[in-house]
Amino acid sequence: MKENVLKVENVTMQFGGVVAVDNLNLEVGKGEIVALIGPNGAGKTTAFNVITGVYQPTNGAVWFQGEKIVENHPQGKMKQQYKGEHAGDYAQVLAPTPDKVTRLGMARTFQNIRLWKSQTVFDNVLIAKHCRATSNVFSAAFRLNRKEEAVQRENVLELLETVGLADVKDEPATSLPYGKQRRLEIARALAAEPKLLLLDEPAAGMNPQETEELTAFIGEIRDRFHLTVFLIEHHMNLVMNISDRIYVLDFGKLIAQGDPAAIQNDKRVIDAYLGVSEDA
Amino acid sequence: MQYAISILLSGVSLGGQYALIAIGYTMVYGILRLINFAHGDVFMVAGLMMVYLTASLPLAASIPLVLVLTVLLGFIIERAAYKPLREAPRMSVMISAIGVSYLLQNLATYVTGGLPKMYPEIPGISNTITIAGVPTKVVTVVTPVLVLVLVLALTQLIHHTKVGMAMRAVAKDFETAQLMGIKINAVISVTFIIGSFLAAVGSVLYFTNYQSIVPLSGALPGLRAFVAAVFGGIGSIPGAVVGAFIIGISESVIKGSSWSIFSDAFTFALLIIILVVKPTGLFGEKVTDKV
Amino acid sequence: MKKTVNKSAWAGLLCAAALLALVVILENVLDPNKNIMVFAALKKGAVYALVAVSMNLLNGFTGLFSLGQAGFMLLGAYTYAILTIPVSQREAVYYIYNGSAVNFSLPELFGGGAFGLVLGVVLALVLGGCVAAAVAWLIGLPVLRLKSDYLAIATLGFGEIIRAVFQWDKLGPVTNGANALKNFPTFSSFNITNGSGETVLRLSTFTAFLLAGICIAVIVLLINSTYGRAFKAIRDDEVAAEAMGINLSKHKRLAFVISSFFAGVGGGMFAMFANQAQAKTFTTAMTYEILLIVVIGGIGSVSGSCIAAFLYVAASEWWLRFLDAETFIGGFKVPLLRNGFRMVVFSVVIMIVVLFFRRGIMGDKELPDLLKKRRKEGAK
Amino acid sequence: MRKFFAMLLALVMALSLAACGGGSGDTQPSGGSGDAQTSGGDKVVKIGVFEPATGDSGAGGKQEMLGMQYANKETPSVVIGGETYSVELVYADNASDAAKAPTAASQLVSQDVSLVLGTYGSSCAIAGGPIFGEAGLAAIGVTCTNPGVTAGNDYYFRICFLDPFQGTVLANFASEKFSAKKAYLLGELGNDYDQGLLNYFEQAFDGECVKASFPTNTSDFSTYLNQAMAEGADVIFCPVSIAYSTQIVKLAASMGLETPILGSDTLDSNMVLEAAKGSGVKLYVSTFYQEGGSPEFDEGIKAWLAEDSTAMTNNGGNDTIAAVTAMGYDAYYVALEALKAAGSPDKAAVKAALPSLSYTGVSGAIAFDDVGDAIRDTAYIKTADNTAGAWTLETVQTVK
Repeated sequence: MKENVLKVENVTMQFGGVVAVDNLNLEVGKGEIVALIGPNGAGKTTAFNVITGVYQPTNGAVWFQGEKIVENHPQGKMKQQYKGEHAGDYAQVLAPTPDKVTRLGMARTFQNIRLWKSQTVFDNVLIAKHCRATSNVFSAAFRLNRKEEAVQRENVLELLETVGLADVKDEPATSLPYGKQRRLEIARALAAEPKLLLLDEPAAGMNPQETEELTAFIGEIRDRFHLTVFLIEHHMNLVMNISDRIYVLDFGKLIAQGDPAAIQNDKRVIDAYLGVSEDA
Repeated sequence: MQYAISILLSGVSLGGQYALIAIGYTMVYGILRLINFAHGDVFMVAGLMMVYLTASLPLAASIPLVLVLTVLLGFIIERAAYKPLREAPRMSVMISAIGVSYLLQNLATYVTGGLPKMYPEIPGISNTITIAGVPTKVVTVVTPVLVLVLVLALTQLIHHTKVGMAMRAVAKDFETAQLMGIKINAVISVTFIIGSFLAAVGSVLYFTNYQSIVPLSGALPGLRAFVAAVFGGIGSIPGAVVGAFIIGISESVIKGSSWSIFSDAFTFALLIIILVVKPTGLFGEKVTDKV
Repeated sequence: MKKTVNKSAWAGLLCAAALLALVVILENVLDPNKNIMVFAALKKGAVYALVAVSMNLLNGFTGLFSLGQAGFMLLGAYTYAILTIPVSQREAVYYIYNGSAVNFSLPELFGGGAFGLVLGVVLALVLGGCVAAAVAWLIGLPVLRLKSDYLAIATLGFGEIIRAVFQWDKLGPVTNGANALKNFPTFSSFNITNGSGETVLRLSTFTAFLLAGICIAVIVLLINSTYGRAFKAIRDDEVAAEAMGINLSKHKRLAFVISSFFAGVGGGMFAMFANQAQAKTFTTAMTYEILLIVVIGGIGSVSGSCIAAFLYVAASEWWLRFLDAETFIGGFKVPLLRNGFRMVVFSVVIMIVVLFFRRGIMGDKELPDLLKKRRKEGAK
Repeated sequence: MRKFFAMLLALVMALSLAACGGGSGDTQPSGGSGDAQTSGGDKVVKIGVFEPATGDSGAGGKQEMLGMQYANKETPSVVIGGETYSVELVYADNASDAAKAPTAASQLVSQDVSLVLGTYGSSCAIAGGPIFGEAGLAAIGVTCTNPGVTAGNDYYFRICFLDPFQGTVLANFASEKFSAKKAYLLGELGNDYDQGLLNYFEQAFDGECVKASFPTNTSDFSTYLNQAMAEGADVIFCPVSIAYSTQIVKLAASMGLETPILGSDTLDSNMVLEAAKGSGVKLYVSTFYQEGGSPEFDEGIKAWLAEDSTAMTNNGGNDTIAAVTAMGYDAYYVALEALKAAGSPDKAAVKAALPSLSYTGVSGAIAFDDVGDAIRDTAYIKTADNTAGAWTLETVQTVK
């Protein structure tokens, strides 16, 4: 395997008595497209939220580009309540806020599209550039950062052209059709100049044709921006088509991992999905 | 010693009166997530109505009439100023509440001509009695008892009736409750009716103690009662009552000390500390944001 | 693209200059006594416009519902007043405390005269803003973690606390306790007089407009900068903003501090308008007034706030005043008209706006947006 | 539609700017209550009434206006420079709010009044003062007792005594009458009137003072009164506005408080009297005028009050004459004197005539010193007769 970009190590996320993610271990290698799948409520989005700093895990650590960015161990009341493993392995508390994680080089999209509704397409992407801006508030207000601003605008325009949204750049973001909104959310994440792109159900609610387009699109941007992609998805076509490797979660636990072919034939995976009608 | 008792007495009675207002705040907030800024002014209007009604009617008729009219006022305010904004952002509703408060105050100024009005004496509770050597009004003793009775009745209503169940459901999850066929608007109206009723009762007790009413009379007790509601954990009725007594007594104690100018500042400082340390108040439920 | 931005910036500047020129001309051409209401309303409107825009920056553009504006205005007003009362007047102003603990006056430090006045006043206003900003920074540490209405009530509480502190007797030598601070330079101090004391050039309204205009321009620049965009992102979706690398606490604090800074400057200007500074003026009611202006103008619209500020001031204190007077038409006494009726009518108007014109005068659009659209439609 | 609305509003604004002069002249409030005797050809001289009709001081402001209105009814015209002018009172409500005072003052300036009377409540006077000063319009303070009103403002005069004087008078009275050694001082937080008086009282009082302040809009005074009792105060001094004083007195009455309550001119109101009626409260107030000082005036105004129900309501529903009403009455005549002396309704002439003016009104002789303050050395102290519900004169106190 190539050098890994993301490593999740013994992560357990427990809400009160409910264990949402149970001792999760996974790795995403540089340049890979890795999928995280599992039935509804398996803890996929929770895992994403732990990785991106939205939740602080109850126990475990997350490494990004060889650096430990998140770490925690059960504390306070949780000490008694804790049901997971490896409780004693971690001593440090590292809890970056999501914005910090993003600035480290990780950007995500959301399961339920979260665009900035009052902004235009262009501004949605431009705002994501803010985290890369170096100007302070004075130089920004008094336009001393003109150069930087101009470069940003140019980059955004380029980016919009790449993702095929340049023609609607001045439309309000919410006026776009659903598929384009998804695309815009990805473009916005790209504007934050990530190394690792996390996509939370990018094809949710899309028809087969849109899904196909999206599959091609993800591959395209991976190559163009030299990205690593980690995604959650229910559309098996998409997953099987583009993933290099797949992790399968059920009830918070990792039940299988491997390349698409292996996963497709894995007994546990089939069991986990049995009875759950997926539209794949 | 006498002094300490007198402070405690006035604190307890004040706390009881705040509690009656605070319940209105806390119930409305629990259901609509709205700080009903006009609630304190409804309380003031109830007092004014009493003044004007007793001028022409016997007391036995005017007290029930005041209760009914206040309830009606609360109901109308909700229908006119909050219901149209049900789908609007929370800020709009809050601003509407501020607007209603402004309107009620200005209306009161207009009607009274800006002159302070004297609350009528209510036989029985206006009389002076002596407790442990401290002269005080009967109302001081009646208040906490009445508050307890009303709160018990209210808890019974909320836990053992259909309306109460609907109210709890709406407070828990507005949308789902609606989907389950609960008539949201009816529930909200009931909430406002109960809140206004308690405010009216509170106003009778409060103004019997502090007899002069000006258009701004409701603002400060209203704000303090709201702080009490937050302090106790907004949405929780026992919380509001406990919070109100704590606020009432501490206010009374501070006013009796040499720091009296900071009595309001203290109330708010307490609020801020509570919000920062335990944002959900003493009895509030924890809410987590969903991403 | 770039060019049009420049062009509209120039157009805006030109409009502002024209407006200022108009104000100067009107103030000097019109009879100052007959039309004093116009200029009083304009001055107060300018001050309220600035404060409303500063509140809009927070409530409308960053989505933080704060009700502490009056408290920050108080800080600005007091700082301004304390720093600019002439030394010779201090004894009279602080008569209860036998003089002030602060024994200098900025305009005099700069050598008095017109130059000292301008520099001293501007510096005092800026310092007033800085004091407000510094306090906002401190308050923001605990309070900005709170959500929507909790934040509102906490900031409202802070306003009340600040007021109580400034009225505290023990601070009397600095704050003059409960007494008003007065005799400091006001807008009228900027009228130019000749040797015999006659006013030759009236610049008082111009000064108010210029100061408010500069501040509002800075706020607009900020709103249109990358930081302003980040604020709007926080308003629209906090979670998404954070996920896109916007540090929530830093940006919220930034917005809070900047808004408070301008509220402080606005407070100083309010003192200049009111000829005195007294803690009891800066009540919650004042915050509500400003909030209503923001709402009437449109949450998230700077030009809306400005227009609404002038309308609000003019309507509540000038146009509707006739409603307060008992009026006879012929022998017929017009019913309802008496003291207090003005405010009743006024609050009814406000309720109508809040309920039926929920988005206010401008919604979240700006004046140039509307003009542009009109032009576009015309072109079609 | 909304755009149209916005445009319309912008247009209205622009128009109002252009047509500014027109709007302000439209309002023609009549003097008094329906007694306008202005006949067509008469010349009119306007006197501005800068008083609060609403807000905390609304009650006091209204009583002060009553005096002016009655005087205006009594003497509706004045001969200035050989010509008869009818006098019109022009009102502007400053709402007891220093933030609204400047625009209210501007309103009067714009209506071309010859001089201004008022206001009840010193902070509004301080806020409005510079506006009058700038317009070259003289103002006569009727009952604003704060030294800051006239100090540093050449255009503000006043016909009442000042806070330092009043504070001293009451402190002396407390010592002399009750041999008080300990006083409990209660005032509204942030109200310069209250706090100023408390300070002067403290300075002049020979004994211990316990000071307390209550926040604005307080309606619960029981802790304060209890504190006063616990402290063993010999007197309670509470120079607070009418709204609060009625509550304090009412509460004291119901508590059966035996400690005497001292008040300033604000407490000299029949609403306070009403609150004390039938109780054992010992209430003493210092004031400008005591009923009976001028029987003719008393009778006249009582008859007027009986006739005019609005005026009666504004007086608190009975016909006890407040000192501020007498002061308002005197202020009106001082204004007429000033107009006569000036020989013209021109405001500059009126201003020039004021400093040397002297007039003897129902409240005593009035003349101005160089600051513009009234030269007075007498205050009336009266006490509430709680069975009759009337004020009786206790003593006349002078300070050198």
